[in-house]
Amino acid sequence: MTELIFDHSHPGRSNGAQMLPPAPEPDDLPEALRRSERPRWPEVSELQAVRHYTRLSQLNFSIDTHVYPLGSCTMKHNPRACNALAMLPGFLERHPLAPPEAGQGYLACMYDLQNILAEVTGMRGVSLAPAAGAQGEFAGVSMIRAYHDARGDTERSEILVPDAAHGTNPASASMCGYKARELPTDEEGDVDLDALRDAVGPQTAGIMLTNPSTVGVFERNIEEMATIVHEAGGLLYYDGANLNAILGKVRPGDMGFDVIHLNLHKTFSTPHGGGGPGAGPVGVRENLLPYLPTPMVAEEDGRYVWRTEADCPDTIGRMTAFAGNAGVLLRAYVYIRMLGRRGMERVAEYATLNANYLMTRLREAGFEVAFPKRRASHEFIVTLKREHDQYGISAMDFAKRMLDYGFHAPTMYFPLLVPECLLIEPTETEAKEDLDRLVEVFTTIREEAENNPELLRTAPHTLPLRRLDEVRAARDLHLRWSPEDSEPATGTEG
Amino acid sequence: MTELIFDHSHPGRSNGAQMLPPAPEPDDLPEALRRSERPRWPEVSELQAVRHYTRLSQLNFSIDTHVYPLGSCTMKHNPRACNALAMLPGFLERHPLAPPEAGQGYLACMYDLQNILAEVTGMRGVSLAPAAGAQGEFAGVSMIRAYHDARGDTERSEILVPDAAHGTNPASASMCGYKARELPTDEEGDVDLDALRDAVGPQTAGIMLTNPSTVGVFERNIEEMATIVHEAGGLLYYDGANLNAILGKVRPGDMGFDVIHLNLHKTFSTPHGGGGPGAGPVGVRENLLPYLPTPMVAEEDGRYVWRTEADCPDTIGRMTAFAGNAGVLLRAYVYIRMLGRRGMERVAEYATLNANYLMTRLREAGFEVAFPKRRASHEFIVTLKREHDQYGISAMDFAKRMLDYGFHAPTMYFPLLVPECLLIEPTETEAKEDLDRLVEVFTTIREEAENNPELLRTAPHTLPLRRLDEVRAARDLHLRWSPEDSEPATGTEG
Amino acid sequence: MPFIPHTETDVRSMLDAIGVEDIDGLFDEIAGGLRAGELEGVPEGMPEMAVNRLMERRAAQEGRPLCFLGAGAYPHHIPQAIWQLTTRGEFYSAYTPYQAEASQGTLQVTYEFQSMMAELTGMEVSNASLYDGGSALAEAILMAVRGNRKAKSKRVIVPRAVHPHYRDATRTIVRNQGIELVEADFDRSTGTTPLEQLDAALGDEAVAAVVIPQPNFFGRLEDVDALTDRAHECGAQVIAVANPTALALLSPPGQWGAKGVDIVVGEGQPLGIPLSAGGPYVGFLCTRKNLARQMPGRVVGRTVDAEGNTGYVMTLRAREQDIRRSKATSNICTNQGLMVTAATLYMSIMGPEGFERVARHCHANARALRDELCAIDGVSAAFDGPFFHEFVLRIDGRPVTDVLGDLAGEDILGGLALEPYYDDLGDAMLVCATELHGEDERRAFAEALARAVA
Amino acid sequence: MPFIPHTETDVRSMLDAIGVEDIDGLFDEIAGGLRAGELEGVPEGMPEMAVNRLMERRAAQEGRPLCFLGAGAYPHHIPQAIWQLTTRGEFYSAYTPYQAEASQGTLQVTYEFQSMMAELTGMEVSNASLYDGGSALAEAILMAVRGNRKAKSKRVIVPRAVHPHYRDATRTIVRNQGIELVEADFDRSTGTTPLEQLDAALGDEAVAAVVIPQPNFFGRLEDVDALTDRAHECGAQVIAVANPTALALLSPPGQWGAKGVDIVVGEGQPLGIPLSAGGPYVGFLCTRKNLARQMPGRVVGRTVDAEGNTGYVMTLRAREQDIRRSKATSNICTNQGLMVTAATLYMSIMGPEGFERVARHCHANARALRDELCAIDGVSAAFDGPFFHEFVLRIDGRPVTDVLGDLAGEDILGGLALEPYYDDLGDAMLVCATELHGEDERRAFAEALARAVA
Ligand SMILES: Cc1ncc(COP(=O)(O)O)c(C=O)c1O
Ligand SMILES: Cc1ncc(COP(=O)(O)O)c(C=O)c1O
Repeated sequence: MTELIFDHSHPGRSNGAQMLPPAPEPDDLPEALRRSERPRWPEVSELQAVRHYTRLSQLNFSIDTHVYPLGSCTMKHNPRACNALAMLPGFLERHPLAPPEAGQGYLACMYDLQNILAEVTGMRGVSLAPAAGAQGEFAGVSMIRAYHDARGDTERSEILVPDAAHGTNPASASMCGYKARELPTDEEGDVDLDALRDAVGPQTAGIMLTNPSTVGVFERNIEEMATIVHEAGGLLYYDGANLNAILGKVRPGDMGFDVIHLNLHKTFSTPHGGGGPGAGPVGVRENLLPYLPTPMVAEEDGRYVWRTEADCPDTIGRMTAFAGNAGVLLRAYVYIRMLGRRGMERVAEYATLNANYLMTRLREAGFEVAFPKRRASHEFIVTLKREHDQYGISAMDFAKRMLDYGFHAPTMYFPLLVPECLLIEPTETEAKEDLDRLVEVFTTIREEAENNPELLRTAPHTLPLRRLDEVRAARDLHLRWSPEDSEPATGTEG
Repeated sequence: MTELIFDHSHPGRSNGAQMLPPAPEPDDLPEALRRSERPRWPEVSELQAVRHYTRLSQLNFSIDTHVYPLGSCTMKHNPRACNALAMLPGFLERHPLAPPEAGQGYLACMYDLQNILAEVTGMRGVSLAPAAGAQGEFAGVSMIRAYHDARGDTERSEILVPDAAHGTNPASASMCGYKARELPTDEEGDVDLDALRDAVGPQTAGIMLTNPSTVGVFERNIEEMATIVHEAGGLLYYDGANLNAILGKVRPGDMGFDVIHLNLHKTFSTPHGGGGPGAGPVGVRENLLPYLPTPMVAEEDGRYVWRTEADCPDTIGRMTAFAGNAGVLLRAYVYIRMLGRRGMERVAEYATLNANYLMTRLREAGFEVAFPKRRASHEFIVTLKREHDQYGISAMDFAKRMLDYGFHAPTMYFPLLVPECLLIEPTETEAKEDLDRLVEVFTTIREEAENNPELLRTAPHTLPLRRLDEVRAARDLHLRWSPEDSEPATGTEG
Repeated sequence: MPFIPHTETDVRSMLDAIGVEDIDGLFDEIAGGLRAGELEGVPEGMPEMAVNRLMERRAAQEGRPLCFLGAGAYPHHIPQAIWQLTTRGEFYSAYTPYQAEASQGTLQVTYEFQSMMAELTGMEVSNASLYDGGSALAEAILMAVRGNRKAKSKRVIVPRAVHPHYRDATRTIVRNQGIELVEADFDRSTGTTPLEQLDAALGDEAVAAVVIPQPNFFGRLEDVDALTDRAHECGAQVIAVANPTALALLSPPGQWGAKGVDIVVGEGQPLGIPLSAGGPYVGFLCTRKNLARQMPGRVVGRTVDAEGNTGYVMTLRAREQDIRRSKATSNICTNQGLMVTAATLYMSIMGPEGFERVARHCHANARALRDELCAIDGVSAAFDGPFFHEFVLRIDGRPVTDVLGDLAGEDILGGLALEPYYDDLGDAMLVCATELHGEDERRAFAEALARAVA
Repeated sequence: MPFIPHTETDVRSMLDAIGVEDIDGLFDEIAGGLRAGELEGVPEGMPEMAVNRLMERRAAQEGRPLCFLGAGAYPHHIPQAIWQLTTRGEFYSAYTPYQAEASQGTLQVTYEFQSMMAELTGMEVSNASLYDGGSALAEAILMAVRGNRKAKSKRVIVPRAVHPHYRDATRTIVRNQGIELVEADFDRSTGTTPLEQLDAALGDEAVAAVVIPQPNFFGRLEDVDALTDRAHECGAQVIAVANPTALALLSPPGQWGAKGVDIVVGEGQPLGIPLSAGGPYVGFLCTRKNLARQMPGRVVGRTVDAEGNTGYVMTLRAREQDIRRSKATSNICTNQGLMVTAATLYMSIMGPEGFERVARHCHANARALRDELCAIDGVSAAFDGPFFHEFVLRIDGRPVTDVLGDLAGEDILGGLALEPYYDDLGDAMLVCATELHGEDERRAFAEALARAVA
């Protein structure tokens, strides 16, 4: 059990090296507007802070320390050069409102990045503004709406979404004022085409698809689906979260998509940072160009300039105050320049190889995969329904036990349509021997499930904490420290 | 048990981002001089290397993660600013042979540092050349020799060294061609004055002293000792390893020392790095100025220039190929500029406060300190002789058990003259509450020694490894990996 | 092969296990016609060494100008410890803490962040971050409209003195949900939002929420107590948009007016995050405990493990998109985790007193700078009254953009021209000073400005 | 108080526990007359922010010239991962692994370093580092004299083609132990050490050791097999001084001549360590297993714990100063641990093939550069024969120092003037190229040099 930084705090302790000389009282500020008490932030020395956060960091599983096959999240190696080069002082100190003349270097990178992303996705234009995948989706659906609106086609009220879609898809549709209508998945993992035909109509604004889909297979009817939706007057949205599986192999634009977003923190290996920041650039076909979110970078007479609302009267507007997660974009750019054209295809090739190999080995080991007749994309689903029924253990129990063996668990219970499922994405940066180890661990845990299911139900056992009580956390809300928490005498339950 | 990086190696695996394009065969190099086989270095991916070394790092205790009261080593906080600012590209890319005109910034720092170190030690001149404490000692004793030689006083053959001295002292004396003659310590921790009087004579080249001494007390007779040695024609050498205790309070120059070295990796908080790099600048009085090791920095007409052998014909010469551990010197400089004049004195004050408080508390808790009538300097000695005799545990057992409680152990069995000793140096950067915890741990471990001494003898218990067999390591020498070690089938003992 | 560990032997044995001839065989479910050709627009890969050089060159093009630009992104001193720790692999390369037991580092840092932000804003709870200050305002508005069932209104008052980019982002984000954003004008002489303007905007209709900036976009301090109370009287929720550094000196929104505000949002960039061309930054959102279930985004809560030890987990998950899907409080998923780590370290390392000193220096330097610049002939302050660390200047005789151009020529970013944002304000510029702008920096600016306006 | 955590309450209660009035009371054993006054020569302390600024300014003064200086310190590409990992607190702020169980990180890294260095040099064992290449040569000489009991000699042959600074440092370090350093001259047309010169230096007396550089200071390759064999014939031990990058292409010293050398030392800086004005670098020393007990410095060995698990400890400690005191093999204690970590990471991350490519590029670029520069009128190569990545040029008509001055004016460090080191060599300069010096860099140099000699 680790102490909070507040537990190291003592009144009057300070960090002298950060203490500026005393400054005059701000006595020109009206008394009524002034703060009377300092925030009760921790008062600690630099060493205490360094030690506390260094030790805290060690409590995390991370790509840098563990195999992390978290499906849908593409937890691949984050090359250290990306971090170092995005943090060069020239970039870090650039003010977002600095005029282009003050420095062209950053804009040059962004301009290149827009073009490269357009090329690998087969789209006409790209905006780097959205701060993450969900914001990319929002921007994309907003553009669909703007497109229909501009044509006076204002009765469209629905966005179609496969039942297996990521939660951000329906949530983004809602935020754009659309109703999300679900489409069933057929037993081979494709979207049910008949259901799609039934669902489309004049109310259809568009469809959001992930391809390869969130069940880990390539949507084979994609061209037909595109025709159906387009014929109904709807547009196709591509959720790029799974682009890693087909990077450089198949371009969303060539599949018929009108608008896409990419997750640079997946496919382009920018760090996940314990939950962001990400970056969710959007790309569009010709017909949606006017609506791209601002700002963007353009080239004019050999110089790079910003394009803002003033230049793009039909834009859906800004997504954040400035130009998106610039530092993340720079990291992706560095990654792309190291990989290059051929390196991108290799990403898809080896991500797919790893997933199919692992799927094959796990099947051989007797695990049930959700879509056994299909190739895996860069990920695949194992269902533990049988183990659940036979041994009374859940996918969660299995996942927690994996932690004991030094593997981060796969994504659990997503997509919802497969019972007791684990969505497994090894990524291209893991070595074969580690996949082999993973198979061994799966096998061992299943033996444990058979012989001693309690071991799984009470896992993890080797980490600093045992299974955490999530129900209690939500029932008995403690969302912040308060001073009583640090007083040894009183309340363990403050 | 952690695998070696070699165990992750597979033939033909490579780290593509570091792979330059193929270059022509070096066919101009005579065949006989060319290498026929590549070194069997590991062939791993960047991720494998990052993961391996990240995980390895986590196996270390360090100041950033643990209280580290390792006596004589001054394991205090290494401010992160020192690291960051010494690694600014302008400094990192400076070539050691770049002419002064190419950049004055680095030289300016070194010039300042020379002067500041001279001021805090009370010496006339300082050279930053020695790479660590031991090299500083060597340089110092070499200067003593050069001084005597220059006066034609060539019969002096001995350097006096207290029996409690650090091993580097006699070893450095030997390297300078002197015999090291030991002086006993009296029961209050001072050097035995009568023995000193007996020992000095025409054969005495000088004396090496650490003050406060390695037994953790201030040598009270220092002025008298200086007189005795000086009257015999010898010079006084100050081992600055313990300067932390008196920084800004007492200056070696004022105590009568002729030549000193400092350990910047102790007193000036440059990192210990798992065993270096350090820096061991030397300072001298007027009479030894001509012998200082090269290079040094001088100011001429407002510009900084190097002084090398050409300018200093009597120098003892270079200590290393270039100008010492420049990056370490920069870190010390940053530290000094943050601390400033008053901050330096505070170092001594709070280091001494912490040591005396901890000593008091441990005595109250029933531990025996080696010199109970004395003030502690920045460190002090606990002897576990009683516990050894009563419970059959050793200082080593006690130390290993401390690791289980998350404290790095104090220095064990040094100085040798105190049986079953622990030399404890908390440093000024540890907080009172951590010293209090340390007292609790000491008390708990003594209870364990009483009730269950086996627990100590077999400690540590909570670390990834149990007690390591040092005898076997020395007997059965394995100083390097060889390919058989990584083949699963064969020899666990290659 | 950059970042791919496979040897030829590996590939061969993996393909054999799968039972395909070659890697291409793994793509056999994809219709041939869909397969992409050569990606001609993507350059060839380069070794890290060459990319280093490219990026070094591009970064060098940015130079390192003396920056008096603020307007929502502020140059501050960032203690060196912060990013050395934040970029540790265990923070940097972990993801959202779905497996709580294997993510206590991230979870506890986030819990500490929530605690410190709640303390700073004077609110009961905080979420775990939003993308940035601008999108956080939009989320706060959606939350207020959702939460304020009583008002049955979708009208929200947003003063013109709120950052224009925040208003843009908000428009983008709330536009399709039937929310009406009503402007409240500012006073031309004070640069603040007077009660009368709020009243004018409120009108007679019901209002869901009122936004109050502090300091406002012009750097000026609003009369937050009066505005808050008036909004509450009208049944509106109050959303504060606050600069965290300013809150070291200014009354926390939780204490504005009689009851305190309902939601506080803002940009966390000043808390140890570099300017970095506009991001990644970190939006924060704090609120009352009873509104916690309306919050967008992640929240971390304290709980216990099977043995009763304290630990941390993501909680109130039922609000979120992965569970509630189209009914979620927001679509946000990935947020700004690493920036939360940096900000938490900043707050810990500065401490309450160190932070207050920073704020005082910002304020003192800004006052001094305004006086020094206004001592130049032809330069005057546009607004009267107290400000935090930004102020608006007018320049006689030369267009602001020309003056800024001249300054840029001397490697000084002198401020932001306001005309593009407020065409009715006339020619003016917004200038900022922080703790970085001591005497030397201010003198350099004043001398260059004197030359530029001469 | 920078870096001191004590509150006033802490201090009070600590003083009470000790039983003194104030902190000054703790210094009461020190005679009053010894107490220092105000340290006037030490500047006042500054907050980190101000020190940042000072150091940024000083670093900026260094500029970032295009560097063709080598001469013992070489600009190379350093993969970004290396220092991001090396400066992790757990490596950076630990000390010598005295408590092995709590230091397996450092110990295992060191063991890996020893293994890789032994592989690179073709020797059986390596130590855990010495200060740098120069002092390592001195230690090797002391070790050879100690180890070569047969020879009963303290004469050591050191060719003049060994780095002059290494020879200086060696002189400093061995001077007081009765060791005689005998020079062997180089051939004026080839720049190498011919057998005849070795023979001349050997003379008829016994010799303890012969030093052989590869490449030598002039970048030239020595005939190492012949030199090694001749030295062995005379009963001398052979000490190689080798550049690690060159060893990617060149025969490892363990294979020189019939029996291989006895000791290899050198400078590890090219293995991922920045130039950094000359340090910290890392000296390496490899030898035969039967000489291991003669080695100076730390050594790490493999062992097992109480349960039979593999682990690592410092071993052969009885050689060292803390145990053997005045009889130790060396006085070295703190060595260059963190640089060992960096070098180990470099070797792991480059891998054998990546490293070989680096060496090939160094060599190819150096050849190309020599040809390009020698195509300039008045510029010629001083020596014939193969070289690795350095070569010596002569310039007609202008003193080398003037030419170098002109180049420096164009932000190019063109090389090292040799006259100060070899007054009998005449006016010449030593130039280096590495993998960093591709066409663009070489062209810039050639153009500037053409201007300078014109
Ligand atoms: C399939 C899919 N779509 C969308 C998203 C949302 O992306 P983000 O988390 O960047 O908002 C995710 C990521 O978690 C995803 O897996
Ligand atoms: C008292 C004393 N003298 C000298 C030294 C030697 O210093 P270094 O390890 O830097 O060579 C030490 C350090 O270990 C020491 O404690």
